[in-house]
Amino acid sequence: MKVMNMVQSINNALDIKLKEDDSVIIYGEDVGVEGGVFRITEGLQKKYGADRVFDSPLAESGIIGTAVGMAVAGLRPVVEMQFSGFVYPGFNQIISHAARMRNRSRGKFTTPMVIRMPYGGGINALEHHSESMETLFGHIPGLKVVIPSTPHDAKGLLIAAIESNDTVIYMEPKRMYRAIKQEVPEEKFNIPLGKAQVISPGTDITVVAYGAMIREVQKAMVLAKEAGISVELIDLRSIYPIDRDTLATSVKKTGRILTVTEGPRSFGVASEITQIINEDAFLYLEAPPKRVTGFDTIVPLPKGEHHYMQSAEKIFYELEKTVKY
Amino acid sequence: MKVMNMVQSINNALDIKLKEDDSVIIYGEDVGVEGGVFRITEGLQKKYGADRVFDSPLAESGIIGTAVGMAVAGLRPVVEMQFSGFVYPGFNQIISHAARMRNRSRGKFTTPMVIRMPYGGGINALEHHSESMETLFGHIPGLKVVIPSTPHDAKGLLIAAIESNDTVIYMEPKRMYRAIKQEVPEEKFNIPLGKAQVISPGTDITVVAYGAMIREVQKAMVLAKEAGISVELIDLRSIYPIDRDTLATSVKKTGRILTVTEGPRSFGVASEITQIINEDAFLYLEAPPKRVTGFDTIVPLPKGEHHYMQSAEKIFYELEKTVKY
Amino acid sequence: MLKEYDPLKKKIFRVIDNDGKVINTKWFPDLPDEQIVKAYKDLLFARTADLQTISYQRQGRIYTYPPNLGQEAISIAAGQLMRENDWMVPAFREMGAMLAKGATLKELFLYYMGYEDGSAFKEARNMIPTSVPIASQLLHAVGIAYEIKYRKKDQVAFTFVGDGGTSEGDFHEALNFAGVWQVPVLFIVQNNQYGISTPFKMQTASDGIAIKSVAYGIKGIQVDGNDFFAMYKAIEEAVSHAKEGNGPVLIEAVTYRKGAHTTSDDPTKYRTKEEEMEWDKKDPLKRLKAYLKRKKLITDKMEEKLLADYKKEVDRQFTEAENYGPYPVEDVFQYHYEEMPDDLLAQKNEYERFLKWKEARV
Amino acid sequence: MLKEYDPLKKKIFRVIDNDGKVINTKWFPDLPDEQIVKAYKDLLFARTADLQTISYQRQGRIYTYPPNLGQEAISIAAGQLMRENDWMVPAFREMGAMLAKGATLKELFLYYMGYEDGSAFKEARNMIPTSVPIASQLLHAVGIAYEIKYRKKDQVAFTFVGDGGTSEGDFHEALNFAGVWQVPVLFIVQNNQYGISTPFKMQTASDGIAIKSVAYGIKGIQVDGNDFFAMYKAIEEAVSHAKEGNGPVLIEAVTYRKGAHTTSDDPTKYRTKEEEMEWDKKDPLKRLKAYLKRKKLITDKMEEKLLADYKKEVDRQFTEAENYGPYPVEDVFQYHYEEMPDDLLAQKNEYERFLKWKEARV
Ligand SMILES: Cc1ncc(C[n+]2csc(CCOP(=O)(O)OP(=O)(O)O)c2C)c(N)n1
Ligand SMILES: Cc1ncc(C[n+]2csc(CCOP(=O)(O)OP(=O)(O)O)c2C)c(N)n1
Ligand SMILES: [Mg+2]
Ligand SMILES: [Mg+2]
Repeated sequence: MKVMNMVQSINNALDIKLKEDDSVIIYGEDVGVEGGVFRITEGLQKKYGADRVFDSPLAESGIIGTAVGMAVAGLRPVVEMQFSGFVYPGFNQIISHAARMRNRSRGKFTTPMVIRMPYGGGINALEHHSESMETLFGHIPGLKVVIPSTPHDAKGLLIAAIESNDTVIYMEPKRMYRAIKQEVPEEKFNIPLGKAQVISPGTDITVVAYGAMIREVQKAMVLAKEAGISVELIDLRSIYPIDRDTLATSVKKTGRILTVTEGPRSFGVASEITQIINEDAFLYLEAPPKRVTGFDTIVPLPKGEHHYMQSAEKIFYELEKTVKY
Repeated sequence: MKVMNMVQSINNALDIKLKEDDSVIIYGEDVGVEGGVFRITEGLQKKYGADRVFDSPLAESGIIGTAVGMAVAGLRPVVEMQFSGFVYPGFNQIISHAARMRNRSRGKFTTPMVIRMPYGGGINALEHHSESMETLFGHIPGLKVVIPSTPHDAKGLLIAAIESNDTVIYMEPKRMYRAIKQEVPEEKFNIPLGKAQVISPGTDITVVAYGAMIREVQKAMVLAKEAGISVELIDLRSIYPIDRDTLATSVKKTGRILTVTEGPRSFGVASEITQIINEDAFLYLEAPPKRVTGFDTIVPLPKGEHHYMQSAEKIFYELEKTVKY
Repeated sequence: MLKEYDPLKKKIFRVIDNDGKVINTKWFPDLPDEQIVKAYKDLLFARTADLQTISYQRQGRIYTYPPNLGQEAISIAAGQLMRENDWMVPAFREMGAMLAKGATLKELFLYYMGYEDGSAFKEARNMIPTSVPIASQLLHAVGIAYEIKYRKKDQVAFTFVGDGGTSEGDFHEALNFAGVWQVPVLFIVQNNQYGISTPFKMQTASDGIAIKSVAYGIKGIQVDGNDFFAMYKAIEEAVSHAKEGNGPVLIEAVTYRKGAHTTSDDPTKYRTKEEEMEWDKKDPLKRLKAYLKRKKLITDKMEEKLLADYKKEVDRQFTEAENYGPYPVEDVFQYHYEEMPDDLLAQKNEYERFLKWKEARV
Repeated sequence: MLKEYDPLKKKIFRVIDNDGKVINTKWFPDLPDEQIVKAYKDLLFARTADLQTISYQRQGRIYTYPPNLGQEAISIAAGQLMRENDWMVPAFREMGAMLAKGATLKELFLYYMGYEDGSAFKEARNMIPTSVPIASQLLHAVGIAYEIKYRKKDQVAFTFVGDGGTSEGDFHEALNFAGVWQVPVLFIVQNNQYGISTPFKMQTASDGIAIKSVAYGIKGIQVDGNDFFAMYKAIEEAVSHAKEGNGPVLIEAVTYRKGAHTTSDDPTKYRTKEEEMEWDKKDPLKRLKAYLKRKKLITDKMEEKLLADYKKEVDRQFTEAENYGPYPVEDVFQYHYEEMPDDLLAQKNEYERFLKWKEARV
């Protein structure tokens, strides 16, 4: 075990995979010499050479499209989008190819690749640097979409993503990069993709979140506890496939559910969870499934961002209403 | 009044707007001389000249990005994506600019533009030609997303879209292009964006659909009638803004709701409607809101497409189960 | 040769004229007669298949099909030069090259009949399926070429695109990445003068496509795409160039789409009979045939016989494809992930329950 | 002049040397002395503002900021040539040009403090806000230029991008559309040798950027971007070219980003002191000052005085920005649509109810 923050644990996962598998190749904007704008890939070029860890030209479609080709040819590219808000020039390569090559070729060609991208708000950034658009990927058939919330999970999920023979969108809650430290095993370990985790059991209400929102919920749980409310917190971890069982099992116990996400409200992850709960646990529902999300607006620039973000208080406010419903 | 199919009514709407407003400009791949692969713009170049209706180079980002510029400068571009499956190279221009210019400039610059695109299955087409990915646009703050289901609505909604000072994604159910004919007023008329329409009133269950699915639901309603089930059919018409009131009012009456869409199931429009109903009419629900949708798969090629599509029988099957719940 | 035909010199590379006469002995490719005859046969086969496919489509037995008519020499030349090991990354108008790489007509038919099984190409080595989103495939070829270079393999990646496709951002990014990475990839642009109805001059103001290589610091060459020998020689040189580690080459094959864009298209709407007739003189099959006849390597009778055989063979494969059978429910679901996610499995099960219910109802 | 400096000739256009001596009298721009002095003053102001902004950032009074240091001559020259009516479509490193177009420092400060109000540019005519997604803005300029041509207006669209930005597909599509449409747009590439940490040779294998004009059949020119006179002359010629209906021009301004990419970046990680010192000799402010000193148009004392005034002015505007006040809830919602949709209004109301609850709790 070693104490790591999320930057370190992701770097560590990449290091392990680069070491044990020479088909792993890392590239993207500024990931080579500089080690990425968040220093996630720091030191890896020096260690593994510029043919395995390198800077690409500034072109997201180029990065993702060439990764599709590499993956088809047998490599395991792990590419970085500098921010998730800049993935869109590469969107066509994701939806039309990375997600489809396996089906199109009836399994003959696969695209074992990972597209890493920092996402989410709370770092006082410029426009396009604070988005949470995981829904867009969740809705695309053929992709897996993963979001860790802790240094520990970041490592285990990333290793699993790199070893997966499917295309994995791996979204990193950038606000968490250096926010917490945690004991993380130094050796290799996998966390299976597609499984949610019950972080803390409770009886009155289920709260589902992921990424940086976990910590906000945990803060809200302090207020809930004061108010005598027992919360069962689930870290979704995987946006697609989504772990219906864990969600339904929890709601069958608590009868209530609240989902907290950063992204725009309409057509968001919360709505999908509500649909699932309606399908799988309708008769157990004692209150309408509730969502605490961003607005249907663009994330405001830093001076207005606090309005948009989910705070402990805002979560508690809705949580209490749902429990009292 | 004149009998028109949807190709004609869209052409007619464009004709009217080209005639009365010289800031309306139409371009896209093959829309000029040829009049588009579906002949939507047929005859318009001849009538209005090649500086107002013309072929662009084959580049979707180029088409949408230049339209953003034209719109900022005061024109009203109406651009065509040849198929909705080919909009993705232009996705960045939509999400990063068309949807954001107004907010970024605090209202100083607007992008009054329409992006037309045929979408949906049922025409035995090649890969990428049968998609229904309206959710992706619905989730993007700053866009309006409109889908007509009849020749009449196609005209009224398109005129409203062109006259709107917002960016409108206008998705055309290509299977309906020549499927039905209808009396359509020859003169100009608008259908307000953002309003759903109750197509036929009923008492046992609300069914929500749009685009080509309306006709499938209507077929299912014949079966429902035989089974003694009274259906209230709502044409959503607008994916965003979504008409919560019409939906909730209906469910408060029927107590049951089923949404029929063509696109992939997870994170789809149906889930959003379920969330809305849970928020606005929870206590009226007598059965879980149900969805009849595509699978979480790529639309199969023609020989397998019937498995994926929503048929009258499949709709009735779920409808009956929901009513009997 | 790539130097002599530097695109800035604005000379098109051509070896035979419209009558099949050799006009450029210096660069006539070193080919045994049998291989030239083979090229002719393959071209004839591809054309026969093409024409018959159009007629199947007219009979409503397949869906939309994009004919190759008039452009076949490009695919045939590339096909002869691709080794088993080389990679082929097609657009969608390269039948001859796909067949050479191991695809079967039956598979192509299956594809145009609407089965994904028709793009699995079970026997073809290192060929990825048709890419429908224009120009996007070029980047895959560059990624593949990166693997070749990284693994120090003796391979080249061949990829194709149309003139329309050169307007897409992906064309730019692919050539630019390939130039920076110096990887062994050949970009073959079939400049057939149209992107559906859009004429070349509406695609770009540049003087042809080959000259665009300058923007990426890579080699380029403009070739008469209807001249089998020129195409062969140009690709051969480009392959050597790439294999020697000198990076990518952009080959512009100037040609003409004699048929419709696809079977749903009507070219009379956007081009003239005169133009079509002008290009008819440059037909690649005619020119290669004229060469071979002059050299007495083929006769009309031989051709008749071949044609009859080919028609039968095409029909045979078509019939096989037509009898392929229904599309299993399983196939809608099973190829999306290595393991089918629970929820997807549940969707499949639910659908199967519906099918049972439906059957029971009738 | 565009002919004489055809990029295929691989000659960079330069008018003064590093010591401010005129080395190219033929193409020395026809400028009254006062205008040259004005250019110097504006450059000095831009630099002063830039340096002070960096120090505000260090003090934690603004968020991330991308310095202009070393590249200012490009913006100053463009700024002098843009008429009120012309369009400016910036990237994000063109402070001088934005100020010339009517933006205020206060607004720029507001923007970097995190207010969208800082990108409304209330007094600036025909300038759209900074575009963060690299290269995407180039297409907007082409669309604007289409409107200019369509409406037969006497305007030109100016747009900017970095060397890194030329790798994006949108760069290609923009230049290609502009070439086909023959519209009056100037593409000014600030080739400052780096895209964040990525050196130019990792962006493209081409011989500079100007040469890429060949791929689009448009004019191009490579200019010493640290030479105010060369930039002025080149842009002046390009404007005439565009206004006369001859289509777009690609201007490569060769320069150097003397500072960090942004205030969060540390260039020592990826470049050498030697390289920095080499470029320091070519600093645009020094060179323009040397020219003016030689012509006795300025003195050190004048400069001192200016500097003192400018610092004060920058501080004044910064203080105004700092006192701008809180961000109203309204502003999160009100600019997305012409009319706020009901559901969005409901979200706003719900949020306001929460705020009331929160206040009541404390
Ligand atoms: C990204 C994308 N946009 C549009 C289309 C629709 N489309 C199919 S073929 C074609 C024209 C292609 O022209 P070209 O590249 O010259 O190839 P050709 O058909 O002439 O072989 C178009 C616009 C597509 N398949 N993909
Ligand atoms: C589409 C996109 N991808 C990535 C980024 C992140 N990013 C911001 S600036 C920059 C480098 C830009 O380099 P260049 O174009 O040379 O401009 P310079 O910063 O040197 O002025 C990058 C990669 C972005 N803003 N947009
Ligand atoms: Mg073509
Ligand atoms: Mg740069």
